[in-house]
Parts: sequence; structure tokens; C-alpha cells
Amino acid sequence: MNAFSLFNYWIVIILMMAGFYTVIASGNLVKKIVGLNIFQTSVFIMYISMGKVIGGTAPIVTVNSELYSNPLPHVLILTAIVVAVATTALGLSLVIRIKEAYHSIEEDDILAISQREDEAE
Amino acid sequence: MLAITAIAVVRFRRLFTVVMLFGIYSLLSAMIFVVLDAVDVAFTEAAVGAGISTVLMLATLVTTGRHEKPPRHHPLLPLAVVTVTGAGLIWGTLDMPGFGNPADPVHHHVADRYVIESPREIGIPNMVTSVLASYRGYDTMGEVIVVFTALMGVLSLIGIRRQRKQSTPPPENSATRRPYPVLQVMAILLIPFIILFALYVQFHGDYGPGGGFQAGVIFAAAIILYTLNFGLDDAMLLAPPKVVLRLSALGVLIYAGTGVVSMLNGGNYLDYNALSHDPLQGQHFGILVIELGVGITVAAVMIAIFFAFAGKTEKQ
Amino acid sequence: MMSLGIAVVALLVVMLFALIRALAGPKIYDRVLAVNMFGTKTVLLIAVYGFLTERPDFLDLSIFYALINFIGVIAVLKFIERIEEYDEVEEQ
Amino acid sequence: MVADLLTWIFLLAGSVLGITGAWGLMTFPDFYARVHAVSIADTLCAACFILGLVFQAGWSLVTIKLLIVLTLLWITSPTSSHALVRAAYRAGLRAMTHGNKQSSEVQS
Repeated sequence: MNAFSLFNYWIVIILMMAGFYTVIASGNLVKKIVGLNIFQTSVFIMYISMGKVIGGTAPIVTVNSELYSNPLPHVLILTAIVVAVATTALGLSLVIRIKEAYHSIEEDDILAISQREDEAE
Repeated sequence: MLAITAIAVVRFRRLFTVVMLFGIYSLLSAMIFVVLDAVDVAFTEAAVGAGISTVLMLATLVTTGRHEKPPRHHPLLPLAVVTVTGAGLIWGTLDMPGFGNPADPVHHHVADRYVIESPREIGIPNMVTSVLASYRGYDTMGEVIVVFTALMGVLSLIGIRRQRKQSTPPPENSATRRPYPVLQVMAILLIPFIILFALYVQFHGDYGPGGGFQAGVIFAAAIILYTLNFGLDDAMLLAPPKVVLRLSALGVLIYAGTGVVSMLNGGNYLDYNALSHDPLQGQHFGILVIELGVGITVAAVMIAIFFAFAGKTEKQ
Repeated sequence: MMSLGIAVVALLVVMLFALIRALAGPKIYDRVLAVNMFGTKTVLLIAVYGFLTERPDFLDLSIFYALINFIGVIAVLKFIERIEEYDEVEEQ
Repeated sequence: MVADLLTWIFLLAGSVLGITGAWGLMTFPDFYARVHAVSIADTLCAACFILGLVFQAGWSLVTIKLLIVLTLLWITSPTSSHALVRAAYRAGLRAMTHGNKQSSEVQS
């Protein structure tokens, strides 16, 4: 029980690191956004797993249960998810604009192009 | 089961696969939320993660090309950074309270009050809805405004393309994209059902899982299905962008207006007790109205964002 | 209740298989097929899990997943077609 | 008691079918063969599961919802399989039976 009780945090950390790795190691902007999303989801899972009470049930009142999971993290995460999709949409539209301006979504290419433009000026 | 998720995520290579795997990943995490009793969250995550974001990412991939270049840097340095950070975090968790223990500090600050008092004070069974809409009404309003702002951002970046006139000939490459009767019939069969289901989720949110966000996303999903099967121009006839944009503003207005009305009735801002003689009825009424506002805004914003992206995939 | 437990385990096994195919699938269509199957099994799993925890009023979720899964697969197919059109244009 | 027994039977049948379909998905050599395995096994598997749960639920709103789920699955899953195969065929993916006369003649 003791070793297993921290299991959820470890999973969260593995996911978080996977997302983090994708963000910093990948040069492709779309892939970076996917990594960011994975990072976000790991945070969601962490909050939700903190709100879980063993033996409890979903926080909707019923007759045959007295113990409920904690509704507060659920509310926070509910709003966070919707904000997350809004930011994702914004990020993706930025990617499209970058593609139009630079004809590439690879970080290295974009850096090279903008450097060349700076030198030309 | 949690471990499957980790496996699913760490394997990545081609972009298209990445996005598809991301869809699976969202479904899995939504399932985890169900197991962890967070039904409302699972609802939202499935709608948003597996539905909307995947579609948006695909649309982006269409315009940007789907092949990723091999990384030029050596992956060792990021890997080292990640490992060190991860190890540090794991070390940090050793002090965290165990999983599912009812004695955790998380469960004893304000949560007690929400769980015990909310059925009496608000009068609706779904605690998530009551906390979301009533106790934390300000947060939710701010969040609706954030979504609205994101729409503004997307529009200022890429914009919705103009609706084509009926008389103009279709673009020449549409010959390769013949109408597909089977899917169109299925879509026509399903769309009324989806919209009905959205309304059910919208107004049943007090009693079961659901509410404004989820209903808004489902409604947007119906429009997206229509767009995918009948093309963007027909969909724009169905839901003209101008109307959609007005609606997204209207939703925010309904939400904020509810607060003003409750102020005029002598309560605080967003204090629904003032809306009716009976506080409980007032609460119920207030929650219903602001959920409607949230639903309208979210649906309109999602539809508008999708139109913007779909317009980008058709041009050029 | 025992039967429900067995059903959950079976579904998890099936989903594992589908996941492997989604990771390994040589063609993009194999992956779509696996994703589709994965979604169907998720729907069933949510339904069975609802009965296992004796709160079967969460079937709304199942309905919703079925819809989202369908829309997702259709979207993927449409965009694949479109991407291939792009590729042809670029090759010409 | 009879209901419990029926639940057992249906859930077990559903599990077996599901695993069969998944096995087909795993091992069959060709895309079309995999579609075949999955779509057929899946449809029946869904039906078995839902029926098994219906016997557990008795007559209530839950039953209606279960039947809605079943109808939806039965509508959407063949449609998406069909669309999938059509997209694959139009993209130029052909079945493995070219030059293999034995299996290309077999039709059901």
C-alpha cells in the first residue's frame, strides 16, 4: 500500500516528462503543441487523482452513498480543459501563420530564414 | 491501465500518427477520469481532446505538411534535462499524501463545505455544476471570457474566409471530391439526434454529468460533421459566420447580464439568491441561465474556430 | 458482478491489441481502423464500468463517446483525402 | 437468477468475440482482412455486451439508454468501416490477393 499509494504521481511525472521532452527536443511546431497538450493532461490527471477518495463515488448526490470524491478539483480542471483547447487553437493558428510567412514549420529553418533576413537588412 | 497511457504517449514519429495517437491518448485519459470519479471532467476531456483538438490539429497538418524533419540536435541534452527534472519531481512526491486517502489536506479546506452544504444551499444534485456555476461563478465567467478572447486571437491571425456566392463556379479540384452519399445520409440521420442530445446535456447538467461546456462542444460537433460532409460553403449557409460571432458575444453578455440583474435585485454580483423570492429557486434559475450563456459562447466559439481552420485547408 | 469484472479485463486486453496495431500499423488506414475499434471498446468499457460501480446513470458518456468517435474517424478520413490531393498537386 | 445467468452468457460471448476480433486485427497480413475481422466481430461483440447489461439493468431509463448506445454503435461503426475501406481503395491500396488465385475467387 505504501509504495503503491504514490503510484499516481509517478505516472503523472512520466507523462509530464514525455510532454516536456517533446516540447524541448522536437523542432516541429505542431509536435511541440502536441507535447504541450500532453503536459497539460498530466497536470489534469494529477489534480483529479488528488480529488479521488477511495470508496467514494462521483460527486452527484444519490440515495445510496454518503462518501463523495472531492468536487473542487473537478471544477478547476473542467475550466482548465476548455481554456486548454482555446490556447491550442490559438497556437495552431499561429503555426498556420508562420507557415504562410516562412513556408516551414521547423524551428531550425525559421531561425535560419530570419537570420538571413536580418543580415540582408 | 495508467501505464498503457504512458506507453501510448512516449512512442512518436510521423506527425499524422502523432495526432491520431493523441486522439487515443485523450480517450484513455478521459477513461481514467471516469475511473477516478470525475464524470464531468471525462465528458469535457473526451469532447475537447478527442473531438475538437484532434480535428483542429488535422486541419493544421493539411496546410503545413505532415512530414517532420529528423532533429538536427542530439537528443541527449534534452533527455538529460528531462531525466533530472523527473527525478527531482519524484523525490518531491515522497512527501505527498497517499492516493485516495480521505484524510488528505485537499479534502479539508473548502471542499467539505461544498460537499455537505451544496445540496441544501443550491438545491441541485450535481455538485460539480453547483460549485462551477454558483460558488465559483466569477472564475467561470473569467474562463468564458478567455475562450472568447482566444476566438478573437484566432480570427485576427487567420480569419474566416468569405462565403462564396452561389453563382460562382466551384474550384476546379472539387471534381476529385465527389459527394459521398452514404456518409451524407448518415450525417443527416445523426445530426438531429446530436443536437437533441446537446440540448439534453445542456439542461440535464443539474442532475447528471453535463452542462454548458459539454453541450456547447457537442453542438459544435454537429456543425463540424455537417461541414465535413457537405463542404464549408453549405455549412456557412446553415450557420452564417456573422450570426455565429454575434452569438459568441451574446453568450458572454447573458452571463455578465445575469450578474447585473442579481445586483439590481439587491444582491451581490452573480448572487442568484436575489433572482427569485425563494433562494433555492433563484439559484436554480441563475445556474440554468448562465449555463445557457456558457453553452452559447462555447458552441459559437468552437464553430467559428473550426470555420477559420477549414477555410485555411481549402484555400491555396 | 464477477462477469462484469471478466468483461472489463477482456475489454482492456482488446484495447491493448488495438493500441499495438495503432502503433505498428504499416499504413495510415490500419491506424484509423485501430483507433475506430479502440473508440468502440471505450464506449463498451464505460458502460460496463458504470454497472461495476453500480452507478449506471453515466451512460450519457457512452452515447457521447460513440458520437465523438464517429465524427473523429470521419474527420480523419476527409483530411487524409485532402492531404493526398495536396501531395498530388505538389508532385505535378 | 436467470437474468444473471444470461448476463454471464452474453458478456462471455462478447468478450470472446472481442478478443477474436482483436486477434484478427493483430495477426492478419492485409488491411482488408483486418477490416473484415474487426468490423464483423465488433458489431456482434457490442450487441452481446449491451444485451448482457440490459439483463442486468431490468426495465428502466438505463435500458433505454443502453439501447440508444447500441443503435448508435450499429449505425456509426459500419458506416465508418465502409468509409475507411472506400478511402483506402480510392487511395490505391489493393488487396493482397493479386496473383493469388486461390483466395481471390472466394466470395461469400
